[in-house]
Parts: sequence; C-alpha cells; structure tokens
Amino acid sequence: MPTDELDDFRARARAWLAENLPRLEDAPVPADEDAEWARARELQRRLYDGGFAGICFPVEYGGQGLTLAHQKVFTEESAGYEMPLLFNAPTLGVCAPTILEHGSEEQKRTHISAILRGEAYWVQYLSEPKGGSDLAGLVTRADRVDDGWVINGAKTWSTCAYSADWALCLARTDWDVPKHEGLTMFLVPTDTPGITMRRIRMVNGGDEHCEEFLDDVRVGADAVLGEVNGGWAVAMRQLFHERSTVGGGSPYVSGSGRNRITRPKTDPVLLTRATSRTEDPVAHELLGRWHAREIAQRLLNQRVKDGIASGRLPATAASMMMLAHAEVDAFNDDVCLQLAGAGAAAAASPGDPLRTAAVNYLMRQASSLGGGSAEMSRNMIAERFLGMPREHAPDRGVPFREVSRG
Amino acid sequence: MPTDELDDFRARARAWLAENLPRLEDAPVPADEDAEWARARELQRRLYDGGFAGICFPVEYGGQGLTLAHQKVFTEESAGYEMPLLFNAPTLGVCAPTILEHGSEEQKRTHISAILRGEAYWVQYLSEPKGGSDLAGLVTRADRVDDGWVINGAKTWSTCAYSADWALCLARTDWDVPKHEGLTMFLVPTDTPGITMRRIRMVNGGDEHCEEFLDDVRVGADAVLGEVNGGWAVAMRQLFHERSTVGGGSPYVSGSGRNRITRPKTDPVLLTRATSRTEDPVAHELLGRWHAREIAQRLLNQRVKDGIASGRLPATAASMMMLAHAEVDAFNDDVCLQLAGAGAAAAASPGDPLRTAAVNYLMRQASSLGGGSAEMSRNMIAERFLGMPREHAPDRGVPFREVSRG
Amino acid sequence: MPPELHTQLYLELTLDEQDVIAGTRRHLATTAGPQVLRDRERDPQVVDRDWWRTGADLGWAAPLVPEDLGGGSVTGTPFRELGLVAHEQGRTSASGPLVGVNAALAGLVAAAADGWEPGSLLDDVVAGTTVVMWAAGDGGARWEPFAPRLQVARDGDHLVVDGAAAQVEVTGDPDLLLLSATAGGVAVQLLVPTDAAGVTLEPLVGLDLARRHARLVLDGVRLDARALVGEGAAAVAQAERQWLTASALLAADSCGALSVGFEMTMEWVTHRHTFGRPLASYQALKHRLADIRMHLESAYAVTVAALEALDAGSEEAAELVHVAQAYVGEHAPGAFSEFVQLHGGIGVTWEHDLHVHLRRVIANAAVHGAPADHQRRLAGAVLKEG
Amino acid sequence: MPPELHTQLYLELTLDEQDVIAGTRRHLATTAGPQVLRDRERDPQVVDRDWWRTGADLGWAAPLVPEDLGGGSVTGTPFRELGLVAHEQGRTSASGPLVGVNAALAGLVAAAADGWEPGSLLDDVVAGTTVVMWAAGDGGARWEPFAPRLQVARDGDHLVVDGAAAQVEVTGDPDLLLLSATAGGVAVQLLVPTDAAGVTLEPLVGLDLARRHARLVLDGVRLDARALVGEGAAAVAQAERQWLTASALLAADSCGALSVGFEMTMEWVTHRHTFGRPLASYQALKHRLADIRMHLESAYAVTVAALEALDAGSEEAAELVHVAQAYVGEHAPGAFSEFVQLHGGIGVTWEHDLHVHLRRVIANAAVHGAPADHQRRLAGAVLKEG
Repeated sequence: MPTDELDDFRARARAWLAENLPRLEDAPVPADEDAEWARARELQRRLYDGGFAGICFPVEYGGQGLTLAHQKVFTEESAGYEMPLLFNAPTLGVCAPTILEHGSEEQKRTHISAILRGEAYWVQYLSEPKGGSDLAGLVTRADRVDDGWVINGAKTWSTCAYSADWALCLARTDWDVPKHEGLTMFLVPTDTPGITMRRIRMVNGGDEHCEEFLDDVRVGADAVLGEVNGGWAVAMRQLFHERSTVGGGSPYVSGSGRNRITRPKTDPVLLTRATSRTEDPVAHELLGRWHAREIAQRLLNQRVKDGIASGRLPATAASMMMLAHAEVDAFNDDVCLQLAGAGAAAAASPGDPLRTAAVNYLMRQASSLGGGSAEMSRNMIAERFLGMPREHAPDRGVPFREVSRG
Repeated sequence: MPTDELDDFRARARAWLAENLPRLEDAPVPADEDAEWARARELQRRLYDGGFAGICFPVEYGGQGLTLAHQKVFTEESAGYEMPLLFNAPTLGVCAPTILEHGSEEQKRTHISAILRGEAYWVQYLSEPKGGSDLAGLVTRADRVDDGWVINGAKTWSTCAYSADWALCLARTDWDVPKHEGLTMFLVPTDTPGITMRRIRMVNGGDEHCEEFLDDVRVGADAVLGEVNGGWAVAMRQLFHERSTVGGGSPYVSGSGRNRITRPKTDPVLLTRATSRTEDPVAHELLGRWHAREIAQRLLNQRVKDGIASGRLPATAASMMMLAHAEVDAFNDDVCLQLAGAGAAAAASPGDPLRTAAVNYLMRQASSLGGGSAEMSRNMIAERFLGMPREHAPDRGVPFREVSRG
Repeated sequence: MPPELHTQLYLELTLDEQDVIAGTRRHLATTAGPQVLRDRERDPQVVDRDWWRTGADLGWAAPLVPEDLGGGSVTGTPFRELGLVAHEQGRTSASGPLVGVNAALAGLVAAAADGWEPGSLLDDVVAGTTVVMWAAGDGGARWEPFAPRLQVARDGDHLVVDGAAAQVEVTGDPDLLLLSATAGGVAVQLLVPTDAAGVTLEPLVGLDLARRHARLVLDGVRLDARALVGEGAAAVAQAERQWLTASALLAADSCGALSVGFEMTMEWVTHRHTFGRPLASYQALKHRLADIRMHLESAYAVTVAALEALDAGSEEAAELVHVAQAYVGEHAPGAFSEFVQLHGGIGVTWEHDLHVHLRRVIANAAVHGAPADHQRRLAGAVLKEG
Repeated sequence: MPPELHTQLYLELTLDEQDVIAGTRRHLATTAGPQVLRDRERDPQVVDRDWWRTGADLGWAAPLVPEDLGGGSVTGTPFRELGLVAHEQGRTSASGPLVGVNAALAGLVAAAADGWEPGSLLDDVVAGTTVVMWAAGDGGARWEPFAPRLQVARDGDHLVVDGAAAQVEVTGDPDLLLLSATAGGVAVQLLVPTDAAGVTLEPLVGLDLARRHARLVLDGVRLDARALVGEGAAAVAQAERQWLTASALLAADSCGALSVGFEMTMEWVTHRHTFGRPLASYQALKHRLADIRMHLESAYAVTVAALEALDAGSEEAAELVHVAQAYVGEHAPGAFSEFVQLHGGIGVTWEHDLHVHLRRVIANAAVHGAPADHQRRLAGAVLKEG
C-alpha cells in the first residue's frame, strides 16, 4: 500500500489520540476492579466513536476494514496513552475473530459490533476441572430440547470471567462418536440462569481466573456457533487466535503494554542487586547463563515465526516456542530461588524481591501449564515435527461413551 | 558359628599369607598383559594349594566349604597382599556360581575345580551388537545337529575375553516360542574353531572389552548348561551374581582392591586444586553439591541393601541403586567439565587432570549403560517398585520369529 | 501412608519409636494440615500455647535435655526421636516451635556444660510452659548465624542492649529468643524476653504458612547478666550445635513434606485419565516419578544418617548434617515443581495442598541456610581433607 | 542433511551462499570426516598446506579482508559466509586452520586500520600461501586472552622476546602465530614466525582429533619491529575482535556437529527396535529428543544472530557472540551425552563417530573460552545496563 496513506493514518491517529485519550501518567486510578472494567468499556467506546476501534475488522460489523500495517501504526502511536487493554484478550484477539470466521451473518452483526463499541466483554468456557491437556475429552454436555439446548457441566481457567457478558462455551452434543466429532460451540450470556461463577485464588495471590458451574443452562437454537457437532473446528481456530495474541502476531488487538494480570516475573538482575551479590562470581555465572537463555528464547521465537511465515519450517515447528517458553520461565525461577538463597523464608513486605522469588517459584510451571503443557509440546515436536511414532491413544476413533475416563 | 573357629581361621590365614604371598609393594610388575594373566593364574593356584581358594564353594568341587564370614575374614587379612583379583569377575563371582547352581554333576566337577586351581578363566557371551537393553531379544542361534549344536552369531562387551579359556554363551534354540522361552546356555571353549575375537577400543583408550563372531561353532550335546530352552533362568542367575559381585555382596570373590580395568574417575577435589580454584566460590558450590550427592549415593546404597536384606523393602527397590549410580557418575563428569573450563581443550600429557575431565566426559553415560541402561532402571522403579502400568511390549507372548526387530 | 510406596523415614522402628509416631499423629490429626493453615492464614499464630504444651507432654522438648537437667529421651536416641516428630510435622505441614525450641535447647544444654546457670528455665521449656526459640541469621541471601549486630553495654549486674535482627522466627509466640549476634565484633548468645521493655517484634510476611517471622528491635533493653549465655568461642560452639540441630530437623521435616507430595502425585497419576489412558501409563511421567522416588529414598538416607550421627556424637555428624540439608534442599523444591506440573492447573491454586508443602520445603531450605550455605561448608571440608 | 529434520543453520540462503556451501562440501567430501581423523590420529597434522590452499581458493580466508587489502566476500556478508563454512566443517569434523586464520585476520585488519603496515602478508594469507593463526589464552580453567607473559626487549629495529605460552593452536602448521600476550604489564599482539631461531613448539595432547596444539617456547627470539602488531588499548581492541570472530565461528562449527549428531541419533532410534518396538516409539526418548531439537534450533538462532550482528557492525554484536558461545557451549555437550546414551554401548567405542563430534563440541566450548567465561562477560553487561 502507498506509504502516504499510512502516513496520513498515522497523523490522524496521533492527533486524535492527543485530543481524546489521557496520557498514561494522567490516567485516573480506578477505585476498584469494577471501576477498572467500566473504564475499559468507556475507552473502547471512545475508540469506536473516533473510528479507531477494530482496525482490522470489516466495516460491515463495525470495524475499520484496514490492514495490519494500520493496526501496527495505531499501536505505535497509542503507546503512552491509556488504552482499553483489558479488551484485547480474549475478547478482541480470540473471541471476536472466531465469531468472524464461524458466525452466521446475524451473529457477526450483533456480537462483533457490540464488542467494538465496548458493550460486550467475552470469555472462553473451554477447559474443564477434570480436563488437563485433553481438551477434546471434555464432559460438559449440551442436550437438545424443543426450543434449543440445555447445558450441564463445569468450566475453569476462564480469565476475568467475573467481568464478562458473553462466553464461547464448548460442550458435548453427541456421545456416540469419537471425541472430536461430538462437540458444539455455543454463544452463552454469562447471566443466564444456572451459571454460577467462582474466582480461583492462585498460589501467588492472583485471582483473575474463574471457574463456572453450569446447571440446566438453557440457550436457544441460535446459540450454536458454526455447525452442531462441528465445535472442534471452531475451538481450533480459537486456539490459533489465542497463540497469535499471546505471540504478538494478532491483527485484532490494539495497543500494547503490560497486562495487569500478567504474572509478575522476578528479575534476576534486580535480585542480584537486592541481595548485594553484584560482585559474587556465583551470581555472575547464574546471570550469564540466564541472560543467554533469555536471549536465545527471543531469537528462537523470531526464527521460528519467520521460518513458518516463509514456509521454510512447517507449522508444527511452533511447538518449539511453547517448549522454550516453559523451559526458560522455569529456569528464571530456579535462578531467582538460588539467588534469594537463605533470604526466601520471610520478608518485610509482599513485594520484597527475595520473597517474590520464592512466591513465583510456586508458579514455576505456570508457563508450562498455560496453552497446553510442556509434555504436549514435546509430544507435538516429536510426533508432528520430527515424525516419530505417535503415542498409543485408546480414545482414538472410539465412541466417546466407551472411552475410559478414570 | 563359634567365634573361636573364625579366630583360628584368621590366624591360619594370616600365617599362610605372610608365608606364601608377596606384599603388594613387593609384587612383581608384569611385563605385559600376558604376564599379568599368567601371574593371576599362578597366584590362584597358590591359594588352591594352600587351601584358601573358593572358600564358599563346596569341598567336592575343590572349594573349602566354609561360610561368608570366613571369606570376609580372608578378604580382610589378604588386604595388602598381591591377590589374583583378575579372577574375581566374572570367573569366580559370576560364572562359577552359575555353573554351581545349574550344572550337571560332571560339569561342576570339571569346571569349578579347574577355576579354583587357576586353570580356567571364564567370560560371558551375553550381550549382542544389536542387543541394547533387551537381552532376551538376542539373535545368536544354536541349531541342533546330529552330535550336538552349531552356533552362529555375534557377542559383545565381554570383559577381558582375550584371556579367557571358556565362555558361558546364550543362544536362541527355538524361534517359535516367545523370546524368553527359546534360549539355551552353552559352555564353550574359546578356542573352538569358528570363534573370532576382536578387542573393542573405547573412547577413553580402554580396550578390555571384546567382541566375538561365531561362525559355525560346533559344540557337543554336553555343552548345554541347565535345560535346553531353559537358558533364560540361567542368565537371570548370572545377572544376579553379577549384581552381587559389583555391589560387594558376593560370597564367591576373594580379596579386594581396585580393579585395573575400572574406569578412571576424575576427582573434582584434585581438579579444583589443579586449576587453582580452591578459593573460587563457584568451585565451592560445585564441590559441595557434588560431595552431598556422592555421600547420598553411598548412604542410599546402604539403606536399600539393608532394607532388602531385612525385608522392609522389596527386591525391586534395588533399581534405585542403579539409577543413582548412573546419575551421580554423570554428575561427577558434569562438575569436572565445568571445573576444567577452558582448560579442557589440550594438555601436556594424557594424564593431565583437566584432560582426564574432558576424556571422561566422553564416557559420561558409561555407568548408565553398564548392567542395563538408566532407562531400564527407571522402568523397573516405575513398573515393578511403584506398580505403575507397564510399557506396551509387542514382543510379549509372541513367537520370537514374528517379533519386529527393525 | 500407603505402605506399598514405602515412604518411611526409618525402615526399622523400635516399639518406643512406634509410640512416638502414634502420639505425634494423634496430636496432629485434628490440629494440623493444609486446611488449618489456610483457615488461619491471617492469624498472628496458627497454634496456641496449649497446643504446644500438649506436644511438650508428648516429649517434643525433652529429648535433647539430659535427665539431670529435667529432660530425657524415651527412645534413648534423642535425634532419631525428634526426627520422627519433625517428619510427621512435615507430612502435615504442622505449625509450632519444634525446630526453634530444640535448636535453642541444644545450645542451652551446651552452655550449661560451659558453666551457664539455667535455673529453672530448662525445666520450664521441657514442660512447654516457657517457649524459647533460637533466633539467628538476618534474612539475607547468604546465611550467617551471628549476622545481627548489637550494642551491648554493661550497667552493674545488667546488660543494656540496642540493635535489631532483621528476621527471627516467632512461631508459637515465644517467651524468649536465644539470639545469636555480634556485639563489638564478638559473637554472643543472648536470651531476650520478648516482653521486656524496649523489645518490639514487627511482623514479617512468611512463605511457609505454618511459621511466623518478625523483625526484632531492641531499644535500650535491660537484661540480667545471666541473659548472656555465651560469648566468643563458646558462643560459636553453641550456635554450631544449634545450627546442626535445626538443620537436621528441617531436613526430616522436608522428607515428610516430600513423601506426602509424592504420595499425592502417585494417587493423582494413577486415577487421572487423559486420551483414554491413566497418566501413570505415560513413560515420560513414569521416568520422572522414578527419578523423584530415588531422590526421596536418598533424602531419607542422608537425613537418617545425619540424625544417627548426632545421636552417636560421631565426628562426621556436622558433615552429614550439611550433606542432608544440601541434598534435600537441592532436590525437594524441584521435585515439588514436578508434582505441580503433573497435577496441571489445579496445582497452582490456593485451595490445593501441594503449594502448602512446596512453601514448606522452600522455607526449610532457607530459614537456617540455603543449600549453597551448606555446600560451601562441605567444600571447605573436602578441600581441607585431601 | 535430511530435509525433513530441518537441520539448517540459515533458513534462507542466497544463490551465492548456496555456491559457498556446494564448494565447501565438494572440498570436504573426500578429505574430511571422522574416519580421516581416526586414520591420522597420530600424525602431526591431519591436513597439509595444499589442502588449505584449496580452501583459500574457495575463499575461506578472504571474507574478512577488505578488497583493497586483497580479500573480499563473495556474498557481501563475510561473517555469514564464514559461518556457513564453519558449519560444514563442524558437520564433518574437518581439520584445518579456518578459525585461527580468520580470527587472526580480524585482528590484523583492525591493526592495519590502526596504522600497522601489513606489507604483502594479508595477500599471502588470503591466498593460503601463508598461514597465520591467532594464539591466545594459556590453557587454564579460566580463559584470559593475554595470559601468556613475555619479556620483550628492544634492540635497535628489533625486538628480543623470551617467554612461553602454555597452549597455542597449530592446526594446519602455521607460518606465523599472532600471539596475544602481556609484556611488562602491557597487552601486546606479536606476530611470531614459527620457524624463527629460538622458537620451539612442543606438541600437546588435544581432545578434538582434528586440531593440534603445542606449547610455544620463545628463547631470545629476535623479531622485526613490525612484528609488534598492537600494544596497549589497540592490542586489547584487536584481541577483542579476534575473540568475537573465533567465538562466532566456533559456535557455528558446534551447530554443525550438533546437527549431525542429532541426525545420526534420529536415524538410530527410528530403525533400532527393542522389545518389539522402535526406540523412537518410547515416550521418554521422544521427549528428550524434542528438548534437544528445540535446543538445536535455539543454537542456530543465537549463532545466526551473532554472525549477522558482526556483519552489521551492530552494537549488540559482542553480547550476541557471548550469548551464542554461552548457549551452545552449555547445551551441546549435554545433548551429545544423550546421543551417546541413546546409542547404547556402541556410542562409547572408538570406531563410532559420535565421540568424534562430542570431542569437537567440548573443544569448541573450551579453546577460546568456556561457557562460564562468556557468562561472566554477559553478567557484566546486564549488571551495567539496568
């Protein structure tokens, strides 16, 4: 596209931002979580009114119909401004594009524009308390009734579900076919009677994840996204968009900045200073090893993304990024625990870096659990990328009803 | 038994040793390998003539018919004297007791007394070049002919086979039954026509292990040890006696001392001195971690042996010793390579400790390979000790002829 | 505990030891456990003085004190006996001052032999009516027992003490702290009543949910001269004894936590299915659990050796205690990290018990020295030997 | 290499780079490989000067030398170009002075810019008729480029040099050594002809079967004043350039060795059966190979980044070179150790190729600094930054 057009867009964005959004340093501090969410909705509405919401979404559903290049320009220009970052994941980055790809015309018109206007925050009802790595083995059921469906089951790990208006909920609609073939995706308002939501407290104090219990939740026939029993294809696209969003490659998110709910990583350099070990040869070797691995992970990600984009690497190479992420994050925690040494036991404040090192160690595996475990990544690399024999899976090709579920 | 008797035995042994065997410092230095073996045979003969050979072997086969306590006394008293240690493994510790348990009366009379007189050194023809951990999957074949058997195949990892007179050779005699059920153990003179022996050069310069090719090797019907197709039971006893010998619990070996062919381990403490790192905090933490693991291994071995002996632990707990051995040996090499640092590339002499650290790293897995791999130990611990589900083994219960062998 | 997993600190138990275990378990059954800790998360203390007195009735403060000073071991092997109690406490993540009290007692008994007059103190501690905890180190990355620096002035029969200790353990609301500190460049051991005028305890945020820590501030605190339990070389020797005692008991406690985490994980992988198979059937998981099981058995082996060497008064006791803490401290957090991984997301939730035990093993490998502190000691020893 | 395993240093190659690879492979095909090394184990050199001249004709000594000094890169990206050659040499465990010559050239080109007069030397080195190798470090556990200590006296237009360097590389029988040393407390770079009177090279026992090392003894060696290539800060800057060049090429060489070891192992586990199944079907082995494959891809990523940063003259070049050596040096020996384990006993025999490559990766992570040496540099950088 002509650079001129991008330059014009940049100038327009810059002017609008200066006029309409506060600088980060001037942004109001929300009194509580509700205020924070209300503020995000308000900011999203401002973007919409200004013509900067949903830059890569089609115009007919309320977006701007522009390109990834425009989105990148806007994200660059909006750095330093207060932005509705809470909307990025999973609403804009995951749920909206999935609806865009699989929704009926009416679903797209209704939901995508509501999202872009800041009127609907979405969440994913995917994982289940008994689920683990085997998403397709889920047991939440949706049974057909005269006027639609009735859903029963439990979901978990839905991020910020307490603030959500709508959920993409995957449920089993046919138990007599193999596991992937009997799933259906539903659009469910979170205030439907029968849904009980509970926040999950994490070991590091975080409580952004939720668990939902669905008891006789009734939805209409129009709640199905995509085909009945075609839910696995929808979920696959969701997972694809999730990876793009996490990996920074999604065209659908807007603005950048550290998400409030990102797990606070301990920084080994700060820790070395805090423990007065800047002259300690042991700390030096640890820091050097850590830094080399961190840089290696960054460079690996770039290489694999480029390789997949250019077709020089198969898409299955992406599992190496997941595995490296898990390994490097865990190593970060190992290094920090070693640096904290005897200082890990107690601290004057919860934010003390030595204590943070210890508390984060409790979450050492978090990167390996999120988005499929490190074991799944290793299986993927071995079986799909390297072509080694697949694990015996007794549930393959078997009616789900007959699968052993422990 | 009365302590008096043991005291008498000790006094007699002490007097005889002083009279008949040279102190280690006075022992002749053998001119070459052949001389070393000739010397071992001569010393074994002296023990026999003096009434101290085969202390725990029955009198009728040339032994002394005494107890483990006597053997321990003799081993204590013989410390500091030149002893025929080369006979201990595998001849006295492994092969002789196996013949004792499974041999015919004639086999026992012939072979055990020849061993005790120092006239026969034995070796094991067990592992095969294509074998790996799956000993029972061996493919050396013995086919029945009119007057006995004809053996074809290849064997490997036989220690000091170049000096041996006889071999215990395991071969497949029935291909139409599952793998464990078609094996037979043979007593084979190593000078039988058709046997070609080749020494294996190891990466660290050692060449004590051999490989043998058997081409139409003919043995008589009386060469079978135990039952035809009952060879697996015999091999199991061999492995049992091998573990006892390596673990220091065998009643059949005599004397103690470092075996010439033991792999030279690098000592991290010496290395720290050699690299002038005695004041280096990095070296200190490495040394401390290494020392803790070394001691832990020693204490684990003691605990597991005691536990199995008292029945408080099942025999399957022994695999933990194998696994710890592999882990601690590998860690020793890791520590040494780290301590050697930039000094690993070259040295003034082959014995330089920094170079030894690097060369031994080439053999880092040796402990994990010998006596079944670390993977086998992990399988044993998981499946037999902890009762976890067994690996799928497509060769289980299947005629060996039909087993996929790659 | 499931007998088929053989997760036992001692393979052989005397009848007396079986009684000790039974008594310990009875007391802990209803008063300890992860749920108790979650329920009392924000309470200043998890257990009260009555709870500890019941423990003292069971002999938890008696074994290290000679009979003529009011104590005594029912099994005849005081460290093995306390190791059993610590192991059970580790299995339940129990609260209470077991480690701190017995460490202090080890030093006070040595001080009494050095000529310090205990009066009725040891009797009261054995009875559980007085709680004295060892306070050492200063919360830094490298552990040094005499790290707190004090000013001590003499005023007639009294001492006047100023200064602070950045981190002392106050689990069980101690009456007295046996503070190892440096005054004017000299090592001292001081008994500081926590209710003396000028003493402030500022609560800290601890990792282990069962233990409580505080910053100790001393502002012109007047102490009886008898409060000076040891000075110079005597203080160093007493603190060494305290360190070995605390370290050995912490290792036994971690063995308990590790064994319980291992059992929970075996249970989980056995019953949990994925892709139509139990988790326990996946070779990669089997192998990791095999490694951990071997590390657990090794942890038992080193811990028992340390406790028995202390009982025997062996010359190797110090080395074996450092080996125990270095080995257990190196392996326990990593093993728990695998347990968490094998449990999936549930393992990082507050409601699950795993993190309670993981906090415990991290704290046990920090509160009186990290693995690196013990490794450095061992390096000193092996470099001296050869 | 098997395309399905994607073991390639660069994912995208220009046509010129494809030519470089093709030429390199042609030359190495019959002259390099583990069997060549075993056959020439006891020979003073593995390759002769003709061999190196053929390499020079292929451009192996040209890329770092500007065209006006007689060199030139056919691809326009000299470090990427040399990285390709080093990678192929690593795959075949090739002998020859590639790393030492190019390291020396990097310093000499910098010296020429500092005013040192190269005369015809650079032309001859580019042509392969003269071989000059960088000699630095002293074979100790910690690597310091200027570790050898010399006495240098001036005698009119000449220098008289005494001293020794405990370990210099002499692969390919160099005519000259570019020695980084300290004389009177000052860093110097000296060009020492190996055939000068008073120069002795005492052969050492090397680990890598393809490289040869010696102890260099200088006994009253008279050198032309031009032999002093750099002194003080200039010498330090030149040696830094030499170090980065050598380290980046060694990392590329190790990537080649690692890729070949990985391919051998994949081939082995695919075709080898045990208990009626291919080794490749065991999950524990699959997972280990998955980890190693990811480490290999990361090794490529860091090595390529280092080479490209050197080509770009980027400020980050030094950091990325240290990252490459720290990362590859940390992971490559361990990966090979797994390869050996997966091969079973055959992997520790002299006849097998695995140990030849393992020797190579250990030596590559030692000869110009161990991972710890690079880690310390990185620590210095990150501690300065924040």
